[in-house]
Amino acid sequence: MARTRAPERTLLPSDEPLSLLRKDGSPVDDSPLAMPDDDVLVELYRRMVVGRRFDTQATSLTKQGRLAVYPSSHGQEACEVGSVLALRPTDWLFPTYRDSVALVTRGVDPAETLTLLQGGWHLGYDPYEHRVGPQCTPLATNTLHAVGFAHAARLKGEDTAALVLLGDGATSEGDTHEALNFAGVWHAPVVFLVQNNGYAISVPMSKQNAAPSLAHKGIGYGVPSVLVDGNDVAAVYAVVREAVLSGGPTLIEALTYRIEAHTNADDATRYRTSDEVAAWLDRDPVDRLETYLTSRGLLDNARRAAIAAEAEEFAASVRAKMNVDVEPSPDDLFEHVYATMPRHLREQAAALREELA
Amino acid sequence: MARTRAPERTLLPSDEPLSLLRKDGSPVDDSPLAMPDDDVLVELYRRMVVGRRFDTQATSLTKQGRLAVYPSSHGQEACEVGSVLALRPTDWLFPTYRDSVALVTRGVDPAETLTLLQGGWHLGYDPYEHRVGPQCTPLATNTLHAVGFAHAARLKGEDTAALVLLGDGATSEGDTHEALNFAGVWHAPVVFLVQNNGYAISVPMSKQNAAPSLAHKGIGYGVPSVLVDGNDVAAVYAVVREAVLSGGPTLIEALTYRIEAHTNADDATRYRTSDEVAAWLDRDPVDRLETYLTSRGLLDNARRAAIAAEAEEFAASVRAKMNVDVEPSPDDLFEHVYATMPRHLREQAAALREELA
Amino acid sequence: MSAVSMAGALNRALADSLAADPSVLVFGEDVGPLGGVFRVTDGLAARFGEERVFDTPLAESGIVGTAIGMAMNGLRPVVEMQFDAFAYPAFEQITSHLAKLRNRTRGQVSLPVVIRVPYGGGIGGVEHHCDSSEAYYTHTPGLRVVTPGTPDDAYRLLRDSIASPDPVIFLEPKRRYWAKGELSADSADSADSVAFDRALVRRTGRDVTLIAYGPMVATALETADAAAEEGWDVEVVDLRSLSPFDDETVCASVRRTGRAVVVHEASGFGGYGAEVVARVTERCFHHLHAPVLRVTGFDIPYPPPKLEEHHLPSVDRILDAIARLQWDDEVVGGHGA
Amino acid sequence: MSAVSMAGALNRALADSLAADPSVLVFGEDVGPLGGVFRVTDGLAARFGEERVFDTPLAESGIVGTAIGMAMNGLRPVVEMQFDAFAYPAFEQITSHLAKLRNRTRGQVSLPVVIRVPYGGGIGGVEHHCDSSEAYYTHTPGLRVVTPGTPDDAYRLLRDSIASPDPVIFLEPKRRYWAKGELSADSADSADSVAFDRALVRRTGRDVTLIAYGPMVATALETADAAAEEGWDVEVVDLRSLSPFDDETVCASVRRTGRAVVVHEASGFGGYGAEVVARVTERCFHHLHAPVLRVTGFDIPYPPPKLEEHHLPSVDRILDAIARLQWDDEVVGGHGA
Ligand SMILES: Cc1ncc(C[n+]2csc(CCOP(=O)(O)OP(=O)(O)O)c2C)c(N)n1
Ligand SMILES: Cc1ncc(C[n+]2csc(CCOP(=O)(O)OP(=O)(O)O)c2C)c(N)n1
Ligand SMILES: [Mg+2]
Ligand SMILES: [Mg+2]
Repeated sequence: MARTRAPERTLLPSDEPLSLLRKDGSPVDDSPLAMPDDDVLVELYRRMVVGRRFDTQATSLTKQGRLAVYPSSHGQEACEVGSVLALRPTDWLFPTYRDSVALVTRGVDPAETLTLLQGGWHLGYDPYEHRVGPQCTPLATNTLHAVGFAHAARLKGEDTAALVLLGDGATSEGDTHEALNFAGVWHAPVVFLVQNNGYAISVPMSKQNAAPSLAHKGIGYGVPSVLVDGNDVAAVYAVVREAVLSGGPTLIEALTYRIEAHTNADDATRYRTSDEVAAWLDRDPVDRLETYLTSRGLLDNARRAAIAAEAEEFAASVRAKMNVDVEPSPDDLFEHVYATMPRHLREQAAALREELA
Repeated sequence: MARTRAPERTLLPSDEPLSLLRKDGSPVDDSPLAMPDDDVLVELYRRMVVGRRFDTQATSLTKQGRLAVYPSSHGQEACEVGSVLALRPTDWLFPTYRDSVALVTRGVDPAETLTLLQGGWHLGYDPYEHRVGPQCTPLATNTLHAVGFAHAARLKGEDTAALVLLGDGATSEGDTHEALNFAGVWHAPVVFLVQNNGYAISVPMSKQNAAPSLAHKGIGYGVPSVLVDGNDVAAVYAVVREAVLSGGPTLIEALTYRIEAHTNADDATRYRTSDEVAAWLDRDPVDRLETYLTSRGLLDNARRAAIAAEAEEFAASVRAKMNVDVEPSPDDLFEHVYATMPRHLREQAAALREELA
Repeated sequence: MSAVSMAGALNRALADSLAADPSVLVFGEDVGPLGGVFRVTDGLAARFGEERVFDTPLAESGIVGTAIGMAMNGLRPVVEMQFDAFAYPAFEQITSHLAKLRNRTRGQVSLPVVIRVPYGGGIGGVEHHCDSSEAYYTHTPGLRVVTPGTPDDAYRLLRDSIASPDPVIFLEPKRRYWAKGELSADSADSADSVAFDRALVRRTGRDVTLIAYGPMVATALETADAAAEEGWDVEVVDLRSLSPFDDETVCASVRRTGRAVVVHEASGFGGYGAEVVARVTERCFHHLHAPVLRVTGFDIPYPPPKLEEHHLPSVDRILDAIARLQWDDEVVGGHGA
Repeated sequence: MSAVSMAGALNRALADSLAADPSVLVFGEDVGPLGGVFRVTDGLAARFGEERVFDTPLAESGIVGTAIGMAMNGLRPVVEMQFDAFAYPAFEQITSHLAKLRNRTRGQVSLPVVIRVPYGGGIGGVEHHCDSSEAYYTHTPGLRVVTPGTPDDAYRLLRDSIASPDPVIFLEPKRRYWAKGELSADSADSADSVAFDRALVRRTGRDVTLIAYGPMVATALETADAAAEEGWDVEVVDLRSLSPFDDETVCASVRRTGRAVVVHEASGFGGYGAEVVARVTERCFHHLHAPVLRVTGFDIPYPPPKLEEHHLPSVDRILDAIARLQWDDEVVGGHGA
């Protein structure tokens, strides 16, 4: 019965979400978090503006039939951008379907990012190029990949943390539990960032979980937990940065909201009110930082305009790339099922080629 | 962000395990728990003595080849007996392979209890007779059955709680997480009793979980949690009773130890020391209550002898029953795969009958 | 009676079962107020209340595991897995408990649970949204596996499934959700359990039997039309119940025609069609003029939208298979070494 | 070289792989200090250290999911599922990720993971400890599924599996763990990857081909001996690699003999044998004197210890199947309608 007890204090989240910037863009006085450096703040702003433009561009592409489907992260840019910029180059990102903005922020080519959603292949980028795991569709399954990856880095003597993104709904899956537990036992350098946007498609938090907060799960695994304002990019950056540098696991719940429907195929009016959306528009992460930067004199009109222009240019390049029809080759169907194509697949590939000849 | 927060106080376990009886059998002065009534205490003692005798008898039967395998609960009688006696007749028990003593305490015929382990069929008793779910082998899977069962009772307007037994190892499975979460969201009347006996076969707690205690998992689901001395039957009875009457879910971690190997087929010397076992023998749940009852004048030599005799008689009846060869009929193989035997199974049954003719 | 889509027929079956039997419950992810991502449960929560039609936490093992517990306690849960591949987290509960508890308890515990699984491809869905997972379930004794090919069957088979004392994996061919058809006169008011585990000859023909199910029934019927133009008189058998399998109806057809092709979307290797070939060959060997052929998906993971047409069995590919049924050999006979 | 049990051969293969390649890891439930419940990993933690051979929390999805992450990061995990049915909680990770990630990433991510699964019955095990789950894996493209029938193959196939860039489901026939055999001379020092996906003719014969794998290889050889006494000259093919399937070796044998029986412990319906029957029949139809028959477990959940002998394929039951291969028809020929 003589088990060492980790102090509860450090494992439980704060009562109120940590933050650095208030809703109105004014700084929080007594935050336990360190405000990021000025240049980081400007960079966070720039990436959020570009990210949001990319996101609205992607949504437009669904309407033109250039994308099969698109899950927007409009409203969640503080999480998408703040967490990714907090990573070191050697760290890895394990994203979900909703995290296209995180990907482009990490440097993945936008066309490669959208390959999955455009329908050309299941993945468009090389995970090793930018250290980004494949965007994951089956919920919560990427949490285990992140833990295994980070533990392997440890075993190999490498200083690599893994950041895994997941939603509030995904926390209910058994895999999330197993991943947190393995991370706790192995003390693996993994940051679990739960973007709690209030809904799993149509299902609200009240039907998803009865805990005081999702961050309260951490203590059950000996994993330190943080509750953060997910629309405050400075705070998200600060907590993820600290978690990445901690050398062990951290569970972060970021309270945020998706402004768009689940995907372009969803009808959000069936399960939420426009008042609710309006209230969250009022907490916009981009506006908030913009106000702060402006008040601090870090952002003038010229700089703002330059960033807006950069975002437009980026969107235009996305449009251009996505308007080129890249048709995947039927040969691809068989090429990578195994390292070397077995005989039965060679036969099937040949039959298809003959059919198409 | 205006979520109601359940007060952390009631969701977190106490720092030290709750108890009513000290290791030496003396009562704890300032326990927050209510000591069970005298007659309950004597009954707890009687059932533990009988249960232990049953358990050693079962282990002997493996040596004689009358049982295929037996997982002993020697040392865990306070959990097995205390929790089951805390149930009301309308409540249900969802046990595991290790909980044969809980079953006989609930009134299941010992021969029917041992059918699984004897190899005659997968289950020997009618679950509806004593309200005992099938003993469950795949770990943690019964937690979900218990939650569904209890929620169904609620929907049907019945006052039924479900007690599900599981081990420390089983808490690592995804199903345990999903069950706690469903129970939290549904506020289902389910008592999760984790018998933390320190090992999952050979794997110690240190490799299983890094939390301050397993009971610290509850808060992540909004499920009130209790840490209890699992070798103190009075305390186990008290906390389970309270949980059963609460009308909602409770997670209880009971700290205990299995004195025998995992099963008769296991070699426990490979992963633990005899010193460790000796230390736990010193915390024996039966001795502890015996000392207390004797000191209180609730147990004299005559009563003790009568109970010992009853236990011997019970063991003799188990031996007698298990020495009768009950051979299952090959027809049973096909009879209950579906409600009505489909044609292909009728054909297969006929073929087997012909073969055996 | 007016034409209804398969999704509409399923919705009606759920509503009628909920209305007829207070022990029926419907739950899963997004099946409540949203009405399911395919709208199959549309309006049910409003009509029957959130005690009977409700959203759960996002956890498939949890959904199936709690459904098992509820069924042990006398209810009849009808649960939805949002897409085929998202049923896999529940595989343990399905395989080791749902399928086996009746047998384990010698019939004392009955588990009338229906698991609805929208399955198969052809809708331009991304990875994990288009699996054909029937072989995993049909190999598991204790489960019934059923799949409708028409709105009328969707209605009848779902009502039968909900009424069944056995657990049923109810596979809904999602690419046919929007295709319309008539409901037969009697189906609106009663579940006709005769239909439940019988295959159906959807079109009679003398030359060759096409064996299909679920999404491929329509494709098989289309093929039969096309084949008629080439002079082949094709019989189409819709299996409906994949497990148990209706040997009688299928073998009677193949014995009549002497040739057969099995069609499914799932990968061929170890697919359900292998069982059909093996059974039919064992039982009809001396009636066969040619080996029973399979037209199936390739032995690859389900492809991305832009390539799925190459993977899926098409009318042309089925016609090709028919053409390979050794029509010239007929007079030769014998299978010399 | 002295005789070694299959468990011993597997232990040696793990040790040799660990010694040869620092990226190899062994982990799972009780595989560390205990050495596994079947002692297959005995002594490895002590020899290679607990960084390379270790116990994990009790969670199969966690074990496979973290193995995937480790493999993405360049390691070669060899994990154990304690018993067949306890691999089911990992089904999603196996089916949707382990099998598909190479394809998903167009070959950029390689997952050299081996999942060792003690499978099958015949050891008096209680429910959930005796499943034959090969059909679930063989139907999943992207996985290799391998099973040894002898200690020598156990050694060679496991070394090949660990060396393979593809994920491998390595099925260990637990009832044969203790049967001894010789290791071939070269197997102690090198993994011979030629063996990896080829079936092996274990005994030649002219009259009929017995197709077996894993636990049934020994039973098939025994049957061949018994059949010889009845005048049948039986050829025994040990598949070894269930997926990919070695059409060449198997079909060559069947074309020679004109008759075949497939044997496995798993339930017949939708079982692996169905694929073998279907393939062989498609490819050898005109060489067949009789339908390819199956001798398998019944279509029931695995029975309790006292009844398992009735369920498992026996020498007698295989002999019966051989007897039903229409020996009298031989001269008749033709499959008239
Ligand atoms: C295992 C699994 N089950 C179901 C789904 C279908 N599905 C896709 S997204 C989604 C909701 C996810 O909600 P959340 O985790 O909160 O993430 P969000 O979409 O809000 O970012 C569901 C149910 C899935 N992708 N994977
Ligand atoms: C899903 C699953 N995985 C693995 C096993 C094999 N197994 C049986 S008992 C056991 C250890 C269980 O430990 P714990 O939960 O602490 O219970 P205890 O045996 O100590 O009572 C294991 C790994 C199993 N029964 N089910
Ligand atoms: Mg969400
Ligand atoms: Mg334990």
